[in-house]
Amino acid sequence: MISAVHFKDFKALRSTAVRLEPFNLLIGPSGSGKTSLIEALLRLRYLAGQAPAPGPASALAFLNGPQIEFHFHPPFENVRVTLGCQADELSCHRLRVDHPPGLAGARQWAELRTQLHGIRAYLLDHQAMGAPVLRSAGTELATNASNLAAVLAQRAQQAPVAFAHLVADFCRIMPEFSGLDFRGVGEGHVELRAALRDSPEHLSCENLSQGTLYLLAILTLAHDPQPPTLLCLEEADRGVHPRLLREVRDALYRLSYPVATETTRPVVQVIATTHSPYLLDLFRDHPSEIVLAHKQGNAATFERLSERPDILELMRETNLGDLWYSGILGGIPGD
Amino acid sequence: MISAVHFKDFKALRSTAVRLEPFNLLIGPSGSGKTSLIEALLRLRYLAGQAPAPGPASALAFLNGPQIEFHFHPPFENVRVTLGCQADELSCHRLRVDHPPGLAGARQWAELRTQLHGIRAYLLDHQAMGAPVLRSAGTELATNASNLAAVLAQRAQQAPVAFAHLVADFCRIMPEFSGLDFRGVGEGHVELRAALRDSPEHLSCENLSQGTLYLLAILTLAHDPQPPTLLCLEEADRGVHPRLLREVRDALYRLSYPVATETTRPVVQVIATTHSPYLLDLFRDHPSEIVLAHKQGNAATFERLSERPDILELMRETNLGDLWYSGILGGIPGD
Amino acid sequence: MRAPEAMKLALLSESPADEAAISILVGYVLGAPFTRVQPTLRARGWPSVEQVLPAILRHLHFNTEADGLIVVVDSDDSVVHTPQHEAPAYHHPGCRICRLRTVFRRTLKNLPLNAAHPAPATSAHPRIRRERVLRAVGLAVPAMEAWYLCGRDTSITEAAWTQGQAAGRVPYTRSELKWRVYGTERPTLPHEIKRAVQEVTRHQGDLLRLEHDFPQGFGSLARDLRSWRAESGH
Amino acid sequence: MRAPEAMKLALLSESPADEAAISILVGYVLGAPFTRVQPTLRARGWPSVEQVLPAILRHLHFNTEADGLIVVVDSDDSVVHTPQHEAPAYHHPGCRICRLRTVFRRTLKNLPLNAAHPAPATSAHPRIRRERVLRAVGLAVPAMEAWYLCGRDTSITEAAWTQGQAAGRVPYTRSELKWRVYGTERPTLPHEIKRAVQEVTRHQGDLLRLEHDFPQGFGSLARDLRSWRAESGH
Repeated sequence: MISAVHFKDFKALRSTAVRLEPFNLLIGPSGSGKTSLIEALLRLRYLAGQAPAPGPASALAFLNGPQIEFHFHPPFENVRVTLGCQADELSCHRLRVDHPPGLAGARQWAELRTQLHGIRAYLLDHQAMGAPVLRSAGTELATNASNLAAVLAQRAQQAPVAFAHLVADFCRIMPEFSGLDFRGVGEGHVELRAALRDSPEHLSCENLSQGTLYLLAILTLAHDPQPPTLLCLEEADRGVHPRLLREVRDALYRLSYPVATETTRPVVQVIATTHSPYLLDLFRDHPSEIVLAHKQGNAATFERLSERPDILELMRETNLGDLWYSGILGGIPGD
Repeated sequence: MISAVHFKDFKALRSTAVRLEPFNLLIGPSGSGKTSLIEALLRLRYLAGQAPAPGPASALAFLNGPQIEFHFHPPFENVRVTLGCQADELSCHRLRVDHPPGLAGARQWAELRTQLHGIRAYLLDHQAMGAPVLRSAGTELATNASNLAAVLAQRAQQAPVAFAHLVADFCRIMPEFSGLDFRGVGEGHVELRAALRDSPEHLSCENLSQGTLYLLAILTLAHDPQPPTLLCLEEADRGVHPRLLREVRDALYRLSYPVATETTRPVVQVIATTHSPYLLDLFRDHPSEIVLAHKQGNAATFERLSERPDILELMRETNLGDLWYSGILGGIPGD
Repeated sequence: MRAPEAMKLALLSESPADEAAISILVGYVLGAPFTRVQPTLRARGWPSVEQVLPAILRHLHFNTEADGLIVVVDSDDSVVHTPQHEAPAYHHPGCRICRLRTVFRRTLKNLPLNAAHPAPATSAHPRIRRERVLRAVGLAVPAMEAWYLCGRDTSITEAAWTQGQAAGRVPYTRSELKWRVYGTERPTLPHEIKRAVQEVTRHQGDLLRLEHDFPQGFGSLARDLRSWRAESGH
Repeated sequence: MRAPEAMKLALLSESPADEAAISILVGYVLGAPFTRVQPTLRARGWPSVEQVLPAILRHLHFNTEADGLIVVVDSDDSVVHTPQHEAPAYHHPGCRICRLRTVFRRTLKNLPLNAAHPAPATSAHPRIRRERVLRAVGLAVPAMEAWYLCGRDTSITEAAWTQGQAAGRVPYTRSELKWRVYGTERPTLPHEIKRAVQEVTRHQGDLLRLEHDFPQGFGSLARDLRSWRAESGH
């Protein structure tokens, strides 16, 4: 959906741009703009949802402060959306839309707005996932996945095939379990439970280990029958054993490259962040999917790993994670 | 303080024991008992705080279900505390204390109880840390560090030297900052801000990057003038760039080995968990500080890395993290 | 007379999919069932294979009953093993087979031989019936997917690859091989395993083709494994 | 006549503390100020040094103006370099200096020489005044802390260590050295840097002692660096 984002004076992102692929893994030190990119996308979603669709002529006299410009993939390649604010404002709250003239242009923007409404960002929190939750809270996974039990309970009823795929995937990765089920608890709440394979026991959600919950939440996103249009996942490796990072990668690829899993699902653009060199390793075959966030002093810039002409040579005898750690790729804290 | 914990039928910990050092790093797959150990310690704290101190003769007829037995370092080496419950109970709520007879024994237990009251466990959450917080909430860092701003504001006033050390450490590790300050916000709330070095700007807490907040919370624990007696930190590497993991290690060592930092502070026993091979690497010189949690089917056991007689040989030409990943140390998910 | 015990083998690879395929091929070469030593060995990628191998060999030697260790890696863009590399004392620093063999040789040389007549087993010291952990090293040129396509596409061979390397224009890329095998460059692990098993199972009972098309990378592996049969009397 | 430009050097080590100490010692040997190429290079530990070195050399060669790369690693329990290792074409597989030199040689051999009269600089192609990145390799036996104690404790020398190794009883452990230098086995990074700088600064103006007590590990480094002065005309 989004082909590129250009930043001017937005927090540490003074003057930089990032081209976006279907899948993007962001790495870099603290304060290098990884989270700022995600914030910008959420702001875009919010403002695009608020604004009445302006005609091409309505381009309001634009502000002098921070600006973030969004470019889009076909069929929206002729639409530009710019967020802006005055230098002393805390967050952008102006939106400028440039689209082709006439009814066709207006229709394009209307359609794009619908898509922008589907942007979602997640930062999973296993503590939030552990508790029973109101059954009615299950329409869409919350930002921290706190309503995981309700979402899965609803999916089990309304999309049993998608749910069955999720359960099969979960039990394959965590072979100690043989299934998931749900138990009603006081006042319309629902609790998620996992059945142990070699025992009649069930583990309630609060007794599931952290790693199990993180994986379950990621699979819930990956098998969503009505996924977002663009999904951001911060700290994608959170709580996951290094040997299971491949499963995290696969689950996210499932969203960006649906053909890979032989299903007919819409493409979801994914932006994930990580600090794990072992997760980074797994993108060796696709350096174009890695975005390095560099920081010089208080200013940050983005660079796509594939923009380095020598990257294939550099990777010859070294893991990508160790190469990053060595410093020659950038994306490391300053001294 | 605690020298060993023995488990019988407690969740996945069917029959295993773990000896505890001043510092302990736990690694292992999901469901291998890392979090169960921390839960057991928190339960010990709670029940030791509740129970009236029983005399040695009061040993109640003990239960047949799960049991967790705690052993202690001198001067409490003759005290044993056992948690127990019936097989169908969800968590342990019986406490048995065996201590030497007479007044001296009772005094020992009373003193130990005070120490057990100082057990704390943390799982940091940068989202919780970002918001302004009630200034009066600052006595002790909350489990997820949500009251970070209040704790630091109070420390700046009541323990200015300790606060100055913390700030110096923070600005050394994150050289883009030159200091911390506080701003009162509506209705008795306080907001933490960090001053940028090369700019008159301040970043408010909600604008600090995730990694910066995690590091700040860890430094807040490490420089606590009145630290816990035992501190558990789950996912110690959370949000931290691999090149800064050494700082996380140093901060935690500061608690367990106060001499290392030339201060006169009480020893804090530390139990940290991680999935980061790069953090593990940093304990190469101290294999006795690593505890591997192994999982076979639904049963889990603990093993200290130094109990492997060949560990020094195995580490000769390999990073500890890659050795763990290879599988020969155990502590990996089953197939 | 009792049937001989199944051999106990360990396998080091970069992914569970490679492992599944190699395990099947090893069974075909040995012509006999074997058991796998636990836990599963894994390396982060080629550079780590070489790095962890000494520790793995030491571990297998002292702490397990493993009779042999099988290591198969992708060649990627590295130098492909040739018959010239087999000359005594020859070692090509760019060839991964040469490098792995060197690590085996150096590491095993420094480990004590087990007695020919082992002591009875105790729980601490498993009964070990071999003197040394046996070696089997293979090289997938340029990647395991080339082996999976063997018999389907005659243009995919070690010779085609090495000639391409020499000419400075490789005949196919790793990505292309992945497309051919998986229908995508980003297969999920189960899909990768399923396809790997499907394809290598075609070679059951007849490894000639694979050995003909991949004489060095697969051939070395097969020759190492066959030498075990002789040594172990299986 | 303009004063010659300061050399531009890159330094690969395992920690910022090592880096601080080595940087000072390099200045003493060169007898001239130099500038450091950014960003800071770092390896995860010995096994990674060898692994990332080719990529680092390539990067320095093509993308930076670095005149030379300095690599210093701890020997730990590995074989210590000896004058015998200096024989032409000799390579001891257990010696980290031999191994690092081999990586330098192999990697640099495969990189094109820069023209003797470099083209004017552009932003994409920095003006590069050297043909190849120069090599300086050192080995701290058994760890940097031994260098820090040089001149304070005459029993801590390369010879004492290698004799101990040969006899199967090393004269001191890494932990003991750490205790001696830092007063703890678990120094914080600032404390480690402070002590490292304090100790190596003692050698200012007189490196003879360090070179005498650590003739291979430090001596190799110093000899490499002195050869640069000759080559670069500084």
